[in-house]
Amino acid sequence: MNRFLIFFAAFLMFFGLSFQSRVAAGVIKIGAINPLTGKLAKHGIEIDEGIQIAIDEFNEQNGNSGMVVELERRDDHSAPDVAMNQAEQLILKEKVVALIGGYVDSLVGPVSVVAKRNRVPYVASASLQSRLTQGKNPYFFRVSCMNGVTQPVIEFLLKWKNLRKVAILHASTPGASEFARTVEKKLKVSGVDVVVEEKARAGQPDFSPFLLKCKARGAEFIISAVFFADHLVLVRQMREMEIPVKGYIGPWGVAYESFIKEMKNMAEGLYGLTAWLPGFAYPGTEEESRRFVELYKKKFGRIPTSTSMHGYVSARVVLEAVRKAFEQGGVFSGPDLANFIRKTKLLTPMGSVEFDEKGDPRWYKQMVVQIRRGKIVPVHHEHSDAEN
Amino acid sequence: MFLLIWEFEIMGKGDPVLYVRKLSVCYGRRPVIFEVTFSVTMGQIVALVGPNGAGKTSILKAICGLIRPVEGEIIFLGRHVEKLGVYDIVRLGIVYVPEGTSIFPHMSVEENLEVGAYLHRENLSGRLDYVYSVFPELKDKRLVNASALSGGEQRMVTIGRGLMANSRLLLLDDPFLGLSPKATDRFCEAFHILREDGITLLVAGQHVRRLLSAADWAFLIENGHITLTGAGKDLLKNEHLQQVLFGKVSLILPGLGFVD
Amino acid sequence: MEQFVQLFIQSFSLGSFYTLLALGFALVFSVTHILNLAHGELIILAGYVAYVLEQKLSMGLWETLPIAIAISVVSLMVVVSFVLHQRRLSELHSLIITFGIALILQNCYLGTFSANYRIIFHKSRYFSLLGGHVFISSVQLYLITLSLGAIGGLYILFRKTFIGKALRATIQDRFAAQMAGIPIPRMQLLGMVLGGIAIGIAGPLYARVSYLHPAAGIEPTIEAIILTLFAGMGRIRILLAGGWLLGVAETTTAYFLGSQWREFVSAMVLVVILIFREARGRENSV
Amino acid sequence: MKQEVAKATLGVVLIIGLSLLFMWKFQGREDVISVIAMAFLFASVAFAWNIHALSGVVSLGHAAFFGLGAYGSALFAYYFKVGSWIILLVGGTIALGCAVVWHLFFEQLRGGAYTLATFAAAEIVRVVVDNWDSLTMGSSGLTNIVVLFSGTSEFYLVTMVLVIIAFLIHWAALKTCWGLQLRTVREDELAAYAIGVNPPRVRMVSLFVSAFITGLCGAIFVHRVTYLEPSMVFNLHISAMPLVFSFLGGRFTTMGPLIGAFLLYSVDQILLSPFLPSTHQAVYGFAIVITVSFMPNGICAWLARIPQNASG
Repeated sequence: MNRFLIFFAAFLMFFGLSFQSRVAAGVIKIGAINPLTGKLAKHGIEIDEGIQIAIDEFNEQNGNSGMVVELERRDDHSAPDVAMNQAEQLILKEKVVALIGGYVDSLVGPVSVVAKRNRVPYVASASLQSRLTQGKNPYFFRVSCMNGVTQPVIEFLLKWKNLRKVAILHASTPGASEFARTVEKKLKVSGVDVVVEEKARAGQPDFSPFLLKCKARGAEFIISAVFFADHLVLVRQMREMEIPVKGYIGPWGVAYESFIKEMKNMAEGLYGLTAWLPGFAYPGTEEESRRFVELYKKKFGRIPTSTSMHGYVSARVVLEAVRKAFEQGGVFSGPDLANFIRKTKLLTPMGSVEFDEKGDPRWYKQMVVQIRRGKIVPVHHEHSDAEN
Repeated sequence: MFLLIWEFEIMGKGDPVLYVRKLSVCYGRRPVIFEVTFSVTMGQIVALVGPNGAGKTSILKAICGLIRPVEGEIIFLGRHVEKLGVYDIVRLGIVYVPEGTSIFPHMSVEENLEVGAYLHRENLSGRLDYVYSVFPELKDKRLVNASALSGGEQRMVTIGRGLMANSRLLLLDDPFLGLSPKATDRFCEAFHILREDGITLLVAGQHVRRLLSAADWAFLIENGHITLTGAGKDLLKNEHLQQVLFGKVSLILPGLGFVD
Repeated sequence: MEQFVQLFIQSFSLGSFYTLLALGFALVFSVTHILNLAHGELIILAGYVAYVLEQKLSMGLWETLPIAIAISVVSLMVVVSFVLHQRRLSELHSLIITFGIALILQNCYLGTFSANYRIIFHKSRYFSLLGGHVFISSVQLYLITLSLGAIGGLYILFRKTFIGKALRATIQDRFAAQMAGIPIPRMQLLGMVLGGIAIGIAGPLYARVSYLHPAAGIEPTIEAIILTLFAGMGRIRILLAGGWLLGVAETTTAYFLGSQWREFVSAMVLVVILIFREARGRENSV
Repeated sequence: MKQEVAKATLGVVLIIGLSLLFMWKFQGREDVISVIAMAFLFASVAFAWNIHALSGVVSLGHAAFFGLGAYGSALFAYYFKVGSWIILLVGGTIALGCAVVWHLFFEQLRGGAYTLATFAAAEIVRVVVDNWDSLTMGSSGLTNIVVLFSGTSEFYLVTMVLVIIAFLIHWAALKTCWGLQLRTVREDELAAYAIGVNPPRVRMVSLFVSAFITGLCGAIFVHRVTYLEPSMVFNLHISAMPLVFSFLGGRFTTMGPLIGAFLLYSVDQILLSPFLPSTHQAVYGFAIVITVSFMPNGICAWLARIPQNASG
């Protein structure tokens, strides 16, 4: 029994001691929650790094005005309960004024509930599902949305000459399912046959039955709304089995330097979607884009991806609101910050950012790119004429 | 002085192949064998009889290294073996054949036997022939899966496997368990053949009459002590033994006086 | 028609892939009774080793295999001996402790190899069959021949050599094997070496068929557990049959019903076979 | 027996006392309260899992119960527009229904075969839920699920009551007559028959109780998280977690699963994550390895100094 009592006392002391939060005066804290370990770690880390760059940049620019922003980073293990716990901890213990980050809807959704409960604004970096913003949550914003992904894909496909039959494969996640459903509906309306429509669990080792079916039913185009890793397997098998399709488009996971690096010439000719590229920024933001790439390269030793840019932009939105709050007296209450965010008008390398009443971005739109000779080249986008 | 006489008394005639002195064994903290001393003479069949739970199996397991004794010496052909592991003891020539069946079910009879020769692989076919000569039944079934054999045959395989290991002392734990009288006769016969070939057998078991009539020398074990020693047939006539094992003679129950 | 032949080839190469993934796990489990949850992580390690060799020294599959095998054998031995030296050891204990080891390993990979997905890029050669309508790639051929070779090699070892028979005896009844003078630690060592070789073969192929990622180990581990428990202790040939069965079941389901029903049918097949086997086992034992 | 009842009462008093102490100490720190509440929830799952495991079989499919509980109550609330606590019971009942099917099919299985079958069964349930779009919304998931608990403190108190109930049933599964029956079944089924215990029935009852509690936990979980998709609840992590918690806490001690869940979950969430955002998983792994190495019977058994070779 002695052992038990000692343990018990130590336990209570441990808990008692460890809860002194340390907020230095004049420091504004912002919390970021991303999957830093586990299956989604690649993209989580990319977002996290983009956010870090935004914070560094902000502190450098505003250092002399006495405004210092500190970033608190947390891992959500890709588990919703953990994401909630960490969000709550950031708000209540670390006293952060806003939350950013998040990859995949199942992790963003729960965090947005916590944000609402504690009246702290949350700007999600990568979240698509439409239903997520319909719960009338005035504290939830996101810099991406479903429309910005489906529209360019549909426009691109409809411009394609004589496209009759397409095949759709999507991951069994909410975002990918909604994407597939929307695209399918629109294509059918426009007279394009969807000959194969399938869903696959992420992390499957074999896609050959799907590919054989595409071949048998004469699909001309494959729309594959799966994740980065699944593209690696799927594309490789498609090339090996010489499936006769005219094109392959992956809304996420294809337009990445690392994808080309791994797939080498197998990636040739694939289409992807991206909101931003290191050498291809929204008109008027070339300077900012260049600076971002440089800072990123200096800090992390590699070229940033579009996902990092999402992180960067979401952080920029919050930082802009923080700046406004600072200028107006330095009170960082949640409702005020949320108001500032709602009125955001920001030009970023990803395009201009404004939010509608639901918290969705008004102008978010990705562009279709193609991999040509190992380079990612835009093929269909709104502002291409301005660029060339 | 007394001890010396006693020790002399419990030893059989001839050269001892195994000498156990003051052996004590515990399970956890519970002692089960108390300072047992005995010896086994070369080329004999020695029986270890006693009621259930008297400690027969514990003694056998201690000799073959499966249980480490708390105290005492075990000397096999002049070598102390009480601190050796099972593997080394098998290598020296002591093989324990456990109670029930202990075969490799998904291997053929011949493979079962071969595996027994793991430590002495020379002259494999010669020794296989020897086992088949002792147990000719096995020869016909040498390619059959061991799990398809009858209980008696499985036990033959187990003993045969012990013979393959070049054993000089076989420790058999209840070899007649569950066998028909006919099969038991068959095993007794085999034991005598083995004895003729110079293999010593230490047999523990419940089938007291059969064992004692087959054995050259025997011990009675009660509650972890050796209480009787003598030639097998003499022991069979002993009144104390009959009282303990068959309950023929009147019992003394504490508090009740004499009861028939 | 060609479609189905092609489907068949795909099923068998997938099944062979599963078997290769499971082989190391099954060997270790049979001989040492350790459920090694860090199995997938060791396969990933072998994959990363092959990846680094391929990137830095541009080595091919056959050149990387010996090195991957050597590293797998050593790392498997470290893990398994650590578990074997626990004060108390049951299958559940080993399950939990290797789960902890797997977490540690995943984090090490995250630090060493970053969270990027990696594959070994291979220029496959193709072999056309049936008048050019059916293809088989070199990787598929490697998968099928290596799994057949590994199973065949193990079969010969188990049936024809003395040490293999001793190993089989150890798997079937450890106590009886001890009585027959077989040194159990040495047999466990042998089991680890064989398991390590299997993992070393599976790793570089895994990097060619699937992809490497610090957290990717869970998939091969699950596949290995399924096949091993399905086949039972030490039944190496059933492992191959089970792998093929799963491969065929998954591929045909995905073709005829759609990829979303893939796990459903393989899980169904497993459950049905388990129940039937149990029922038959009861009948036999009565 | 009287002594055991006294111990159980002490345990309940201890849980309530400590919970209230925490609530008082961490007033305004809802994050801590909510982590502890989650730990209570997962401790209840661990208790439930162990109640079943005490009958001698290891299940790796409790995610099926957890997920069905979550889906059952969320969908019931959605279709019938019910927002009262009854829906929690609906979740538990649906999990119980799944357990009935399990019992019918897996009754004969033991050991590795049972573990594998339960794992596969959970996979079957996942795929069905994932593909039954018209009923469950499939992989699109459910959003904006009814919030049953008005605040964190309410959630905390609900999980506290839940964990006390689970604790008491778990205690009964170890110490009462039912516990003895379970023990005979797990150690020797034939012997159990011989002394008049009916192993299939004992095993069935333990499975049903376990499934119901797990389903209840899933329902409570989903009404806290308010978001649901198949891979969130039907995953190996949910199935394996109770195993790890009860094992590390001590499988044959009345408090074991609770202590395991409490230490592993809350310490990881409250203490490790803030300081080591990207390496806390490795520390977690080390903690598991070290605990199993030095306390092979679990923390609780080590604390109570139960000798290390007593497994029963």
